[in-house]
Amino acid sequence: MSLSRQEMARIVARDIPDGSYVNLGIGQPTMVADYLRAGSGVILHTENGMLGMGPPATSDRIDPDLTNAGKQPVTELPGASYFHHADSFAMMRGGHLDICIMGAFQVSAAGDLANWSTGAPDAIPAVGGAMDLAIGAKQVFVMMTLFAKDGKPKLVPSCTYPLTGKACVSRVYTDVATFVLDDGGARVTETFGISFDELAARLDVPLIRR
Amino acid sequence: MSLSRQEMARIVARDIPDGSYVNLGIGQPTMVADYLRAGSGVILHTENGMLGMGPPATSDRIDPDLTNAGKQPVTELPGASYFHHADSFAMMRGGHLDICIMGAFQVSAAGDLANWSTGAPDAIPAVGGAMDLAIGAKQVFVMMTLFAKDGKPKLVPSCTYPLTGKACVSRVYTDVATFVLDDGGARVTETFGISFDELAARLDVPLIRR
Amino acid sequence: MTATEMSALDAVAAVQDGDTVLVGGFGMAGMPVELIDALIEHGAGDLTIVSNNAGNGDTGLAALLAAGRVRKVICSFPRQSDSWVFDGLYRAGKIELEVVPQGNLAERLRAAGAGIGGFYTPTGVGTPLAEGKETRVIDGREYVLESPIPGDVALIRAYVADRMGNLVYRKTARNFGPVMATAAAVTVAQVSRIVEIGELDPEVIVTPAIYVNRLVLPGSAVRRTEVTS
Amino acid sequence: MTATEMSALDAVAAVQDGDTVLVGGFGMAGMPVELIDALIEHGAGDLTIVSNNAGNGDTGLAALLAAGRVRKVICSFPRQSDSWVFDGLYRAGKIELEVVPQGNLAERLRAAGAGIGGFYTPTGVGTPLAEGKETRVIDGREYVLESPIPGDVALIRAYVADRMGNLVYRKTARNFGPVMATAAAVTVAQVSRIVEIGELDPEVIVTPAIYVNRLVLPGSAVRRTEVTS
Repeated sequence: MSLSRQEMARIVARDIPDGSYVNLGIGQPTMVADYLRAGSGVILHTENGMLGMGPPATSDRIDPDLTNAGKQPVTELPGASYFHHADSFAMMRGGHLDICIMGAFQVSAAGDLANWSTGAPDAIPAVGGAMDLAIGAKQVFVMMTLFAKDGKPKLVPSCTYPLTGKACVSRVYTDVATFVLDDGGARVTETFGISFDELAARLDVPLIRR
Repeated sequence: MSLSRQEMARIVARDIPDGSYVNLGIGQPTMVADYLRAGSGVILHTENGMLGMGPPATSDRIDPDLTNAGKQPVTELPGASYFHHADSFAMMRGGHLDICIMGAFQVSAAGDLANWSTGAPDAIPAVGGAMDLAIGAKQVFVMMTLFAKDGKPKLVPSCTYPLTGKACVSRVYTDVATFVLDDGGARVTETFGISFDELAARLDVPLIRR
Repeated sequence: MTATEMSALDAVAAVQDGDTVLVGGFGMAGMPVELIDALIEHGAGDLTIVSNNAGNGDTGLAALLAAGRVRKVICSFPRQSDSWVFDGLYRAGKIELEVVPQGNLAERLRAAGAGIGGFYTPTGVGTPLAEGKETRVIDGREYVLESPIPGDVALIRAYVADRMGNLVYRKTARNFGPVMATAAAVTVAQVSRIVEIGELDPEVIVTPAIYVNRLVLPGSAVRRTEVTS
Repeated sequence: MTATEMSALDAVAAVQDGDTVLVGGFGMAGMPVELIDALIEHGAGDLTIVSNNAGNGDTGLAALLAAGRVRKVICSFPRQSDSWVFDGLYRAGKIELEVVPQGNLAERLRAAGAGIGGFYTPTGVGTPLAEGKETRVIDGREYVLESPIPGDVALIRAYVADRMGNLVYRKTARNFGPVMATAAAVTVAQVSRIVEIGELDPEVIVTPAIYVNRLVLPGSAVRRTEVTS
């Protein structure tokens, strides 16, 4: 069986070492927080100026001055700190975050990331912090379904969508398999409801058996 | 009569507009603070990370964590703020200080400043914040005796000592005259114990009568 | 000079036709809503707006855009579910857009405030947003040259000011405020409270008074406007 | 990872022969005296020291220099009335010196911590310290290209830390600490007090814990050294 979004989030959370400094991208990556083990010591960064972000805020704990990068109300954990946008992105771009987790339209076997634009001619470009996250963290984990709705693979020999960052993705977590990208190869570390050979047949990317 | 160091400091203080943000260089310029009118609202910056610096600290008010750029103990005025070195020099280099006051070995008629090195072959180079101050403030005032001990003028057609900054000095306060430098000319605004013609005869710089 | 307390309308009178205006905020956190409303009332046009987003719904920045006052937007993320005002103007060719990665936006604003003429950033290398820009390999890594973004006026929101103009912020509403304050010739800060000089701890001040020219307390601004109208 | 409390000697064991060590402080304010003493005891050599000055008198940095452990000093102001140790080594050709204007020093450290590959600075243009460096005219003003200064280890002094490693400083002892903490692979902070997580107000933290690896309380360090020796 392929994984649900929740199961993918759980698997990503499992692979985050205790005590890591992590940035969770907008959307699906946000769910990873739900599966971090209590006491893991993982500290969340949000690029709008905070380390030590806590769970989403509800009802009377909602504070309009305390949001995550998706502009959703969040909370503050003990040991948190606030800083301005230039300091926050300096932290990211200076390579201080251990892991950043993002969604993607496409990832290439070389680790190129495309997740901000489908290149549609009438699209209004909007990038936010994606390009900074892509090149800033020590490791970039991508979470995505492996195949688009039309069945086309999203792990590709070379991205056809406009890039977010070059050679920046280290792992790809999908609903049917997990890949570690290194030295241009995609190593399959786990499969879910699909065999390695089936996977190899459906992807144009050379795969390495773990 | 030529001016004493105290009188020079008094004249410089007189020319600082109320409410200015000012950096006083190490040494003689420090004395300017003694002549700022109470209620002038002049706010002193020290490049080691403070706005709102107060008078020198004495006896039991000495705090080793609170010094000026000359590493002398100082005090803190109400409304002061502290910041780190990069922020402090960003403030200076970004053109936010109104006036910086420095000593000099030589100033050229074009406003070039030489105040960090005499170029002696065996000298150990040391610049501190002088080059940042020279180019950072909106206006740079120089305080110096007009003639060196050997009688040579220090306001010169072109500096022979290594430069601190190019075309950065706007006014030169000396013991015998005050000069405003603009468009390559040195305009004499005041003389002390010397006539304009005597001054013109002793300097190689074309002077403008105010 | 010590910052001056003013009504919102008086404060934004610093903005002239053709100016570049830096507008703080990330979503509603740190957004100087009353200053933007005053800017609409003020009437200056042909503006370049530098902000993280390009307006939401029909109020604030979106209303400024809808009023036809904005020639160009420099931002990281114009396209949102409720950015219909911007979307319409953009598709109609009535507004220019420069999309800047958020970290480059923050760093370019800092550079403007810090006297940096340009800097080499790793962000955007190999992407469409670096096309036509100078690149350079430094120690084996590729970088793009980016330039400062100075503003004529910054409109920001802080939490507490003292009468000198020192500012502290609140939680993630801090965001772009401190860098924008350094990057503009005139900075107007909308604050929730103004205290006497000496009441803010010098160790905790985030924006020193040197960067702040005008203070606006929204409540009092409304009262003053009513009195004078 | 949460910062770890250690003895000074254990903490500076992060320094290896040939390392670049960033040493905080401006005069004695912010100087991590106990960490420097421990570094001398530790014995690592062939070091490059980045600090504002090059040692005073016969203790601290001067003692490290006198012990022959330093190959090169990068600083803004080596020459002081009591810098005889440095002066002697320099005149004897036994130590390299790179003099950097103080603002460029701070900005180059910041650049290293912020992932900036290089930047154009107005400081030093037309002076001997810009000789041989690339210059560029931007908007009519001349700038010099300067590069980041990354460190292997930073030794800084702060005032209070929490057990996570968040730091606050005291008055002008803040100086180079915050930028050096961002610029080194390993940052060791000597502090006067360590409090529990949550005891520091998140709004006033100057150096977030992500930049701090090791905490040293000088008093306890001495006790521990006595116990183990």
